[in-house]
Amino acid sequence: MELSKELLIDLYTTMVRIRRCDEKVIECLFAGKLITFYHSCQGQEAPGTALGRSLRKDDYLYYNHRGHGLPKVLPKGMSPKTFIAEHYGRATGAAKGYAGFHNCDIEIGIPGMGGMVGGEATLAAGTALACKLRGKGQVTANMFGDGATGRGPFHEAMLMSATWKLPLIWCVENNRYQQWTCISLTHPKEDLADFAHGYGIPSAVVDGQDVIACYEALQPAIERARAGKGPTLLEFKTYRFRPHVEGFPDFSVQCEGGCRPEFEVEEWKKRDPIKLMEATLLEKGVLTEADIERIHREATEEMEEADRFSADSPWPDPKGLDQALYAD
Amino acid sequence: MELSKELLIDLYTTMVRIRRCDEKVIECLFAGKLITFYHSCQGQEAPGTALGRSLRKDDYLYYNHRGHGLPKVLPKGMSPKTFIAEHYGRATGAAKGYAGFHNCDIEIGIPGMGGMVGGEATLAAGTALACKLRGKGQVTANMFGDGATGRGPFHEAMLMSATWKLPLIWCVENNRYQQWTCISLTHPKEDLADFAHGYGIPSAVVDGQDVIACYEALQPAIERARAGKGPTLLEFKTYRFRPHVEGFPDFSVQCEGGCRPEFEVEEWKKRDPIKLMEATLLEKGVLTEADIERIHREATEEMEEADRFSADSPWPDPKGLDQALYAD
Amino acid sequence: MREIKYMDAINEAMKEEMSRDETVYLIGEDVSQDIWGTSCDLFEMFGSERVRDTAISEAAIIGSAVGAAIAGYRPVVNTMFADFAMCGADELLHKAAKWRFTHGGKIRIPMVVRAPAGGYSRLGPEHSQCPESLFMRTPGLKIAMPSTPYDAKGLLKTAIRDNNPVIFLEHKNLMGHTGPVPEEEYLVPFGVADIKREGTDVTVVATGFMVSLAQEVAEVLQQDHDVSLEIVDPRTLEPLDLDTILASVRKTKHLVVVDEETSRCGPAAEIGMLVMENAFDYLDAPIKRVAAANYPIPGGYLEQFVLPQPQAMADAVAAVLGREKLDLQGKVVAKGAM
Amino acid sequence: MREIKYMDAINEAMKEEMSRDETVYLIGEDVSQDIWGTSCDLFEMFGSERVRDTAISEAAIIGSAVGAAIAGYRPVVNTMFADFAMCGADELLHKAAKWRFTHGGKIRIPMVVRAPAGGYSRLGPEHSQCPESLFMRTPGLKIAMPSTPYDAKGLLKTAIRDNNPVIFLEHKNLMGHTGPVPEEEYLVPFGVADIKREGTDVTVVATGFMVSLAQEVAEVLQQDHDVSLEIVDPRTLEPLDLDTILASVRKTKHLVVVDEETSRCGPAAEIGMLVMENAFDYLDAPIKRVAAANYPIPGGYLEQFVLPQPQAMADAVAAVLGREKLDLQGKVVAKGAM
Ligand SMILES: Cc1ncc(C[n+]2csc(CCOP(=O)(O)OP(=O)(O)O)c2C)c(N)n1
Ligand SMILES: Cc1ncc(C[n+]2csc(CCOP(=O)(O)OP(=O)(O)O)c2C)c(N)n1
Ligand SMILES: [Mg+2]
Ligand SMILES: [Mg+2]
Repeated sequence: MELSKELLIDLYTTMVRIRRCDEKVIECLFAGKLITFYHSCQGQEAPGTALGRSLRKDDYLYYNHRGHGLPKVLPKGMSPKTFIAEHYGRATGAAKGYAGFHNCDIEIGIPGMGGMVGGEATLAAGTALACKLRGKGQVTANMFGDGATGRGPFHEAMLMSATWKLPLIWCVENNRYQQWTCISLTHPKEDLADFAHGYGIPSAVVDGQDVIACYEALQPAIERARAGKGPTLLEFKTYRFRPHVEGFPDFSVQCEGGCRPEFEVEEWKKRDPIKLMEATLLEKGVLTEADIERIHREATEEMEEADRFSADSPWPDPKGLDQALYAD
Repeated sequence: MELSKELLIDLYTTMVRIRRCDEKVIECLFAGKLITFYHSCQGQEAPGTALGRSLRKDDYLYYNHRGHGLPKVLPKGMSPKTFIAEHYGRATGAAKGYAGFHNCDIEIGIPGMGGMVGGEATLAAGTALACKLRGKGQVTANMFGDGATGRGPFHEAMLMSATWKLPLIWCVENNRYQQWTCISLTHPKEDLADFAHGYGIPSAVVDGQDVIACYEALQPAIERARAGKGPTLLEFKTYRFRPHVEGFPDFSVQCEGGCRPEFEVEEWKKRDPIKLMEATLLEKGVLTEADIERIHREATEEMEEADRFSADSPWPDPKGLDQALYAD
Repeated sequence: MREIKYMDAINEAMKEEMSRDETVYLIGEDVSQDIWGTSCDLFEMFGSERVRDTAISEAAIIGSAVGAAIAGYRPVVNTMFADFAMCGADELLHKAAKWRFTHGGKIRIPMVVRAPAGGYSRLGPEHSQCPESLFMRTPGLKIAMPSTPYDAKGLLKTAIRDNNPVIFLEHKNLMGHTGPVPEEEYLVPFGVADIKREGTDVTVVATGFMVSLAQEVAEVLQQDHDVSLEIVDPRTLEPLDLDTILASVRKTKHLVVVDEETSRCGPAAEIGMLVMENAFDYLDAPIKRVAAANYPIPGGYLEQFVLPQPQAMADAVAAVLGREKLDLQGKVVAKGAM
Repeated sequence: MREIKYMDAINEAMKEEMSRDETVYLIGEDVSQDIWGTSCDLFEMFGSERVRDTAISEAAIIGSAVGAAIAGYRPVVNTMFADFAMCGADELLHKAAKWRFTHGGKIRIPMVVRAPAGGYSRLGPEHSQCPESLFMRTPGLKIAMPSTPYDAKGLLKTAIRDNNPVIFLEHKNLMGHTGPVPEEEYLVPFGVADIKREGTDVTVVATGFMVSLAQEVAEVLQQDHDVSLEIVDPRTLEPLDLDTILASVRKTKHLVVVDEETSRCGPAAEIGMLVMENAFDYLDAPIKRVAAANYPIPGGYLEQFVLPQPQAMADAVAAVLGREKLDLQGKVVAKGAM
């Protein structure tokens, strides 16, 4: 598969924007400006970018708590303004300030997030069913962490999607940790893609640091779904560069010296998805150092603007509570 | 594996007793003597018999609603008296008349049944954990229908058992139907044993009409569990000869002419586990026609006696409700 | 007016709404058949795309309904037994009930969960519940609880058209009850109580199967003891028509709340409390509740000692009126579906 | 007496009981660490066999605890957030609560589910609940809800020794609160309310975090308005010490029930109803409840409009006393854990 120059630049730029947005949110958090907490997605920009940029606007995308969806919803088209404003708890936020960290924009196929890890899987099956019934070639994707595969509803949803050949792309970002617990303590196998076997659906293990590899792995899965041939399970091997949640150290009494060995973190940081892509694009001559500098600068400015927008936005009005509770 | 003559006779006799007990319960039901309903297990005597006769008294066995556990609990040592008395709703019943169809005898390792299909799986994982922690070589078995594999908690429990190498034998009686819905409408694959792959545990598909095959398949799984090597998933292909629940025809508008095609039922009835074993034992010269006649007669008498016992037993006393609710 | 069965009224509502709106579909285990008799011809009429039999997977059934509703469909789930809904508790109580609110009201979740409820068939703790309080304590859900064929049809049609998740507690024991149902189309609005019987001495608030029991009890009390009960059926527990209840209490000065749900933290407690908060000075005696005793519902013979019985209703009426025992002499019996 | 933190009191109870009885083990996600700080040295002391980190699988965690309890162990589950327990609802509300009863009392299920509960940290509907009514409506469970380090330690030790499933609602916001806890071993019995403050004008029944808020409110009302509150903390909601509540109400003639749970069908409704049923004639005014408004708990800024606030308590006191507003002038603030 030969990706166009435009697409390569787009993937790279998107990842840079995600990184800058994530950094901005963390900066605001530590400045005491945000209403709740934050789970950084640094290091995990590639799979979501590849997914979000592969989907149509009228496709649906369910995300999880990592970056509060940032690496998926920004590529799908959500503006950093509404994303950051939600974290400020403002009425202009992606959940009108009702959530603080769940982000929703149904107009661009982002139905939102629940509070339970893995809880989106069954909803994704239903949304995929709606796509199928509607018959317009829409698909649904659900991207989640390795931890979510422990939950029963995920397996119920896999079964439903496989049986009914739903247009669904299951994407697991396996970063080897659920909070502070290593996957070796919770899962007997290395590859979560192996779960596909019981459901008789195709699967693949993908280098989650290589956005091109992610993109290439997604295309056949999405095509399969659009063609009515059913779901696929893709496993992206990836890693988070920062702690599970900002402000809490990544510590576990189970493991000597913290939950993740220093060398492991260092090894993975060498495979920063943005740096890897940068090197590829420079090598291919798709981008110059100057282009890169500009992309980073623009992303930084975009996030500063989003920050200002958020800080200037009003609080939600409690008079809206009833209308939020029940639709007319 | 060469099974001893005694064991062969025991397996055969046990299956006959199960069949007679099942028939007796149905007879009582239609005579209006029982307190609730009944899900006959005729045709499915072999897997439970092989399992129940393979376990130690201090092993644990979780069963499901099929025959309300009859083909598992009778081989494990429960008396038909308490089993039938429970169906009469009497104080002498296996749940003291509190349930009408759940049967419990913790002294012989039968913790009981819940009302949710597949709901025993997570309990079985915990009981297996207790076995492991206690370190006395006890194991836990859970036998359930194909329908139970649709439920998330089953998958959560599989994962737990595989990760912690729990002494657990997962036994699915795949009779191809959940209530009136054919497995082809609910599961993408023929073999439920394939679920084992995702959890990295051994599995096997077994002829569930051949009690010797069932027995032989169970031994390595039980040994593995006792040796601390972890769980196994065994799938027994079997069939129920009677409707899902007595009194309701096996009918589904989804399928022409009822939920199970006539010819399918007829084909399977040719493989009646009792008849198959009878032929084997006659051929091997282990039993004579006269032995067989005696075994059947004794089983019939045993169930008549159990029926009389049940009919003569008292109702439970409502004064016991508080004590049943909370233990001291 | 023609009389039809409660189950047939439900069937008619399903058929009319599925014909009217092709985004409506039915989903659940064996829903093409339905053990309670409400499906019969739906599969034939609408086929397997719109009458969807599933694996035993309540979480996926309910959760998928939420996901389809968000994407513009109007799923109707049938859980077979209300109890089984607990296997999709997170999906129902968190996702269905709260997803819209969590996202500031930016999406709609038009779905119905039909939950065949109720006891008296001696089926034990996990096949007999009438879990109203579970849903009442969960803002974001609406709750309909029809006591007659008329209400069943009209409320179900309203439920399917509602743009919010609705729990529809159809009572197993009422399935075979018959009652007048017009040929013409009609809807029963949510939040409008129905006075099922007018009376002067005691207000009895009752829902679902309890309404029919209360009506029989009222008949006997009137005939044998000259006591006049006013039976108020809220029909929906959320929204709740408190005004009609209060008006009746202001008239009779006495309140008994009858409910099949477990007493503790049940609808009877809530309704009793609301009346106290809003009409304390009108009450001539403390409110009495008649509900299931605080035990799981035992199977078999013992069930009768836990689920509310007709004589207990009469006893409560006697208590609020400060009268000696009002004996029904066994003239009213609570009968189950099996 | 020495003063220690609530979280350390919980830790001590765990350590003492795990040392005393080797059938006790701790299980849940990241329990070797515990985000609320109650675990610290447990893993070091007892190792991975007795401090068991699991996959994200609440159904398996809770269900396995039931199975292990039946087989003679005493599992202590920690759900991290009380909300997450709903992912194992069938396991908790059907299996743990009813399995013994269903089988005629032939088995015992000694297990504890520690459910860190409560809001005020603006974490939204699925990380803020205090789901007492869910458990109260489920006979078969016991429910402890400590409001002080002393109660936390004593109740947890009792919970672990109890032969029944106990829900232990440890409040996130209390984790850092300090209070006197004896060095010597002690137990706090279930079903014995504690009068946290004596008073004469109004009885305030409160649990968990609400106790500490009510105490602050009481202080201000005493100082600034000369109103005397008596604060009764039931400590366990099942069993419930109704006698102590009634005795206090008979004395003060006024009752406010303060509870963090959603108002509808909540503990405040149940306790209010029980008091009406048992002490109607002693009440000089209708009972008032202060509880969460009937919405999901919003995240962020809006949370304060849904969860009970100190001034609402003062308003309720004013209402039952028939007084004008009793203004706290913002002197009491409800602070979250984050
Ligand atoms: C049902 C449920 N259990 C536990 C949690 C608490 N929790 C939040 S994030 C998390 C770890 C998730 O791990 P994973 O799915 O691998 O995603 P990652 O954080 O690694 O990106 C946990 C346990 C939760 N939110 N929901
Ligand atoms: C959670 C749950 N959903 C649905 C039911 C209703 N139900 C009882 S038995 C049954 C079919 C079970 O099929 P299977 O597990 O294959 O066992 P079989 O009856 O074939 O032996 C169903 C759907 C239930 N008891 N629990
Ligand atoms: Mg992870
Ligand atoms: Mg089956």
